[in-house]
Amino acid sequence: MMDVRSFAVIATVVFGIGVYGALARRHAIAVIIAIELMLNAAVLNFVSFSRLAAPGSAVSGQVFAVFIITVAAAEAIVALALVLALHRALKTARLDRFNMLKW
Amino acid sequence: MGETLFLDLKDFALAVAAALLPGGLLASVSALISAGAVLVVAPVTMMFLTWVERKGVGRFQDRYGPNRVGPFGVLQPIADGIKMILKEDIIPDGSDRLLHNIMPVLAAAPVFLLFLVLPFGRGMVAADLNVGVLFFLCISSMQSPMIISAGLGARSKYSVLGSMRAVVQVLSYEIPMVIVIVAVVMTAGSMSTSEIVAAQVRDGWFVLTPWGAFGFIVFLIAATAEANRSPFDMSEAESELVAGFHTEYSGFKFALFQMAEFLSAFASAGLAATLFLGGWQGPGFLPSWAWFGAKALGVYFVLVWFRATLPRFRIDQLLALAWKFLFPLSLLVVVAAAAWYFMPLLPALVTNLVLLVGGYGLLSSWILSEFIRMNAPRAVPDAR
Amino acid sequence: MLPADPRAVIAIAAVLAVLAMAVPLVFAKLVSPRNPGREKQRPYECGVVEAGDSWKQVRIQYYMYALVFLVFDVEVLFLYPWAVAFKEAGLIGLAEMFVFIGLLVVAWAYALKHRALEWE
Amino acid sequence: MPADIAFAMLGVMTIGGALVAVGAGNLYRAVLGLMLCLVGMAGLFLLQRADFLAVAQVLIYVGGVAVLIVFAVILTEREGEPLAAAVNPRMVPAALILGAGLTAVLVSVLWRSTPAESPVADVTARTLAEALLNRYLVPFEAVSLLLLAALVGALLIAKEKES
Amino acid sequence: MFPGILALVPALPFLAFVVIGLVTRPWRWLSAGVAIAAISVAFLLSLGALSFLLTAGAETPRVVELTWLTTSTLNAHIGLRLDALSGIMLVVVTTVALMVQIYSLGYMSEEPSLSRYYAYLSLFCASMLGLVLATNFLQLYVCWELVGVCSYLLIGFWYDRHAPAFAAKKAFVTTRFGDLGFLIGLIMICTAAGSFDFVEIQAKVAAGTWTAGWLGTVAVLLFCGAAGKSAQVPLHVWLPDAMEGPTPVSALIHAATMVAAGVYMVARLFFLFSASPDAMQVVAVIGGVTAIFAALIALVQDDIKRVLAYSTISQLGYMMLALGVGGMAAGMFHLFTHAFFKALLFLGAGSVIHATHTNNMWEMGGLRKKMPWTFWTFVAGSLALAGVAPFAGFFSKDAILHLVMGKNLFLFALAVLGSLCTAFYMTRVICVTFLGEARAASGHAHESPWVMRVPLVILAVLSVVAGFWHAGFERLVQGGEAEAEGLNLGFAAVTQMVPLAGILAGVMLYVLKSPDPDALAVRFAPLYTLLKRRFYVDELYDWIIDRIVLRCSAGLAWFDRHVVDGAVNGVAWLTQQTGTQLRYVQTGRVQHYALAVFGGAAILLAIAHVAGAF
Repeated sequence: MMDVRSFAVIATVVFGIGVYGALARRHAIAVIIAIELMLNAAVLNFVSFSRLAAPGSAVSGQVFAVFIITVAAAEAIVALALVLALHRALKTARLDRFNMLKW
Repeated sequence: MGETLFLDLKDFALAVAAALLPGGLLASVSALISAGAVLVVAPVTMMFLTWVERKGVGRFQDRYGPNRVGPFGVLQPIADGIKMILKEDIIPDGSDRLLHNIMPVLAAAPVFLLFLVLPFGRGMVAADLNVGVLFFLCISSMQSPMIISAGLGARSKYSVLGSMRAVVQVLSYEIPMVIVIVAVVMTAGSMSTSEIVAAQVRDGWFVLTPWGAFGFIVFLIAATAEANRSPFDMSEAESELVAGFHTEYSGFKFALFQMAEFLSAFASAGLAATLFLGGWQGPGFLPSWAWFGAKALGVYFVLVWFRATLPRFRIDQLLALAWKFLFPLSLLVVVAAAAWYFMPLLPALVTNLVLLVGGYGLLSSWILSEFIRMNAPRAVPDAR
Repeated sequence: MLPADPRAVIAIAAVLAVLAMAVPLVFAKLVSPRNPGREKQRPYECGVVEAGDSWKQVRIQYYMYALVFLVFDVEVLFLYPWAVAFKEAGLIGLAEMFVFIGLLVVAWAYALKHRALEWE
Repeated sequence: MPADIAFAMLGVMTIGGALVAVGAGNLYRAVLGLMLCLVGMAGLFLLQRADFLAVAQVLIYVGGVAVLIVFAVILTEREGEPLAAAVNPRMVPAALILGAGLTAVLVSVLWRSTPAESPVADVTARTLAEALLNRYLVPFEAVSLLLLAALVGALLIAKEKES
Repeated sequence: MFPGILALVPALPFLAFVVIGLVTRPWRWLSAGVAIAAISVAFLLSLGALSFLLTAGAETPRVVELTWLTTSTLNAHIGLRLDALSGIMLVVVTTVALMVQIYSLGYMSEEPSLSRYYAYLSLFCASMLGLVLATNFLQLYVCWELVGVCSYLLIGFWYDRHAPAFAAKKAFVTTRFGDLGFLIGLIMICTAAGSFDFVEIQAKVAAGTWTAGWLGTVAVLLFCGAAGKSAQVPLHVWLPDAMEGPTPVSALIHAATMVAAGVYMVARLFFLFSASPDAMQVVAVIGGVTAIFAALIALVQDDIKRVLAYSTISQLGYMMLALGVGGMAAGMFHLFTHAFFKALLFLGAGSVIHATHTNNMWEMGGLRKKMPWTFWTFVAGSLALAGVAPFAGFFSKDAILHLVMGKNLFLFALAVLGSLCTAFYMTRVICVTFLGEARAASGHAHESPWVMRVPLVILAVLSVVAGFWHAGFERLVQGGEAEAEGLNLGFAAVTQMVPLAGILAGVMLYVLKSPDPDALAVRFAPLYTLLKRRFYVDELYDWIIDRIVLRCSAGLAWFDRHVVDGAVNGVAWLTQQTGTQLRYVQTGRVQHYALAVFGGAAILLAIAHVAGAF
């Protein structure tokens, strides 16, 4: 039961949930949480599939996973800073208020 | 003499289990025993610690400390425990009931996992992970979101402010601690605690090396701050912050937070002993686990000593100390450790002294000037 | 006596720890008296009547600290594998690390200069 | 057998945490859900003998990102704005279809594939270090640069402009 | 020896043109001198060439060739071909050119840009001589066009005035129509033959490589060019208007040489025409019709030069008729004689105009006593033209009539009627301008200076003498087998009646006025106006242009503006519209963009799934 496919399935489900969250949630930070979920699903996929890799290169799967974690952290930092700045400017954190780029 | 006491106990228990249960489960049974042993030892030590703490602080302040309940007040902790259980659990209205109930459990539970990686004695480590030290750090870093969520559970702005300040303090002191541990891992060559101790058995205690000494000092300061204790416990002592984030928790929930605090402090003390004081390594007349106990208690006593003597830091002084003093110093410790390894003894000694003493001098003078600047009379900052 | 698999120990310890906390809590809830009163329910204001639940605009400073912590936390995470392989990596590894730490120090200096770490 | 139980528990924990993270109206509960999901993921990594990653995941995500998110939520919480209006009703159907659709297709594909699993040596911190310092040196240095950039950017954006 | 020198004949006038153009432009008389010197040397050389031909025999054409342009498929040469035809034409062109240039000294004396005049004349002579000596189609065509250009320049010499400019344009455009046919024919024959050279093509035609029908079309196409240049019926409209140019020019170009180029071309390509009977038939019919048509119009013209112009068209019609019925020698002989007496008549008219400063005959009158030289030379020319016995015209016209009688009775009748009209309108001109009482313009008329009279006298002598050389001419042109049929005196006597009748009618009408011409004009009003308005040909062309050509171009313009431009603007409008519509996709909401991203990914996934990728 514990083979790669089941891990990949969990990752996909989490990814799907992340997609739903990113699209449906109204609050900016809820969307950021959803994006973190998606990134994490990717990390899980990397780790579970790195076991299938050729003997020598199993490590690159995990290296990539570490890099994704760092990128996700950096992304979270900047995204939240943006949300705070927008909040200070527009007095709200609701995504549908951020439509300054409207046609 | 009692060297392998606990190991023999475990084998005995295993033998009994093997007889009773089918073969397949043996591995998980042994895991169960190790985990169970740790989870039993932890609360016992917690109670003993509260006694040591209160007696110690009492003695420092030239008073007796608890001595009514049992000889020398030894049963005082049990009394406290029972009191906590019987106290009413008040949940303020407007607070998030779900958060208010589960937060104490989530805050206290990880602390027990800290003890899994500490090597109590020769061969007596519950979970010998090869990323042991990092495991310890990640579990201790897991506490900060729990603290802030606990504070949010109470929905009162003081508890939230208190928890945020506590978290900021914990975060600020975590970086120097983590960097100093890097130095230890570098020299030991592995992250697993048992190998670190083995390395110290081979090359002598790290605290005796110049970088080790400074590392130990940094680690100690950071550990006290991590546990929100003594000079750094402003988050629950300041007048307007009342009891910090666990103001709104009463009854057993409060007990859980107290337990978490004491145990994490003791775990840090244990880690300090493992990393810098050679863990269970000691001359033969005492069993290895006894040595570990003695060292851990010794470090813990120092923490109590801090608590009894040092006055409380203000939040801005405290953070300035972390970011302007400890952080650079820990980097210097790492550099010194690297130099220590690469250079032969004498030049290594010289460079280490120059690096560390020089660094220490510079940083403390910088911090001094910062404090003077901060305390200079100016408009009272509002309490945001 | 075979040492138990550390991962199993952690798993079991985690479950046990949560139980060890939850069970007494539930027990305490059953045992402890329960008579909620208006006064007791009010969040404790050290005697002063609570001045409204409004949130004061909490300053951005808190976010700065968390932000800087996260950046250094990630950088230190990368320090650990190097530390483990410090002895094998030799001087080249050290040089690579110095570059890494150098950039880390630059980040720290920037944060300091822009008074992100100042409590005010 | 015990591993399967652990896998099931962790699986439930992860997916449950994800659902809470996305579904919860109250953002604080959402962050808790996220933490639960992340810890579950760490558990899954441990199951796959990827210790360093599990520890890294917890250390950075739970210890750092979650705290950051909570701080951001506190800082942006406003009196008037009820958190309850969490979901944008117009987007829900589309999001549901997309999320569920993507998952369904991918899962069906995964289910039909039969990857051959080869026993692979454990990736310890040492092998990871060796890879990082030799083969992946450039990304390794780039990470530090990335974080510097992120720090500078975030500070500039978040800092109140002293006008 | 001979061919090399021959190259000088066309080269000298060309050299004169260059020298006048670049060097002696500011000095009028110097330029005139250079031009006349060049043409006189050329004249002497031509005489030498002719005598060489007469002595050494003209059977084998001497050819000198210079490769001008070689491409992978064709190689073009510039060459000189001396045989009977070119020999005669050389003499004709150079003599008339010399006479005209000498005459111009007097006629154009007050003209400020005299050097420009002489430059054009020299260029014309050079190109005409080049055309005559051409060995291949390419050189023929190049010179053909050069001659056209020179005629344009000379007709429009007084370019500041509207009439000459318009006439020059009209001449050029009309001849272009003809040249179009000529070019197409040229291309067809040359590509088919794979070479420009007459000799090769002649050999191929003789070898019968092409069908008569195909050759017929080529011949007719080539004849279009000739018709254009020699002002045959459909394309004759430009010649009467070309009279706007200075009279010496008319004399040289529109009487003797250029217009004869068409006839010479047909003669040079006679092997081609004779190969297809229906082509010959076309040439003959066109020639005949032109003859009678132009003659009728000439009856009622008032302007002395226009009468002569229509007379030229009519005589050219005769030459084409002669060639059409196969009499290459007769046609060429008529061209030979016609060049002299028509040049004489034009120069005579020129001196009359020079004296009276008007073109209209009815303003002149009674010039007999005032300008005796001009009068007598003019009478000699007219008699030659009418074909009265001893004069040159009689021999050449009689030969033609004799030939046509044998071939086609209807055309013979036309020819006879034509010669009757010729005689009548010439006597009309003489009576109106010279006899009778002096009218307004001839008050202060006086005889023209000797420099104009000398050429008149020389040409008069030639008009009289040229006729007698007809046998030698025929032997030269036909080569060897001279018809030796000589002059059929009986037939000649009969045909002599026609011109005499014409002259008699002319004298009765205009001297004795027994049936008063004006009364006649009134009685036959419709016929008279029809002739006066030149059969409304110009009006017909205008109508064609206005109704058909402009109407189609208007349609095409509409099509271009609406359909072509419409399409282009349509595309621009389309892009602009899609742009504005697509703008609304940018809602500014990040989640809409995320929806698009994931939607796209899902679609791609679905496609890949359907396509069986996994």
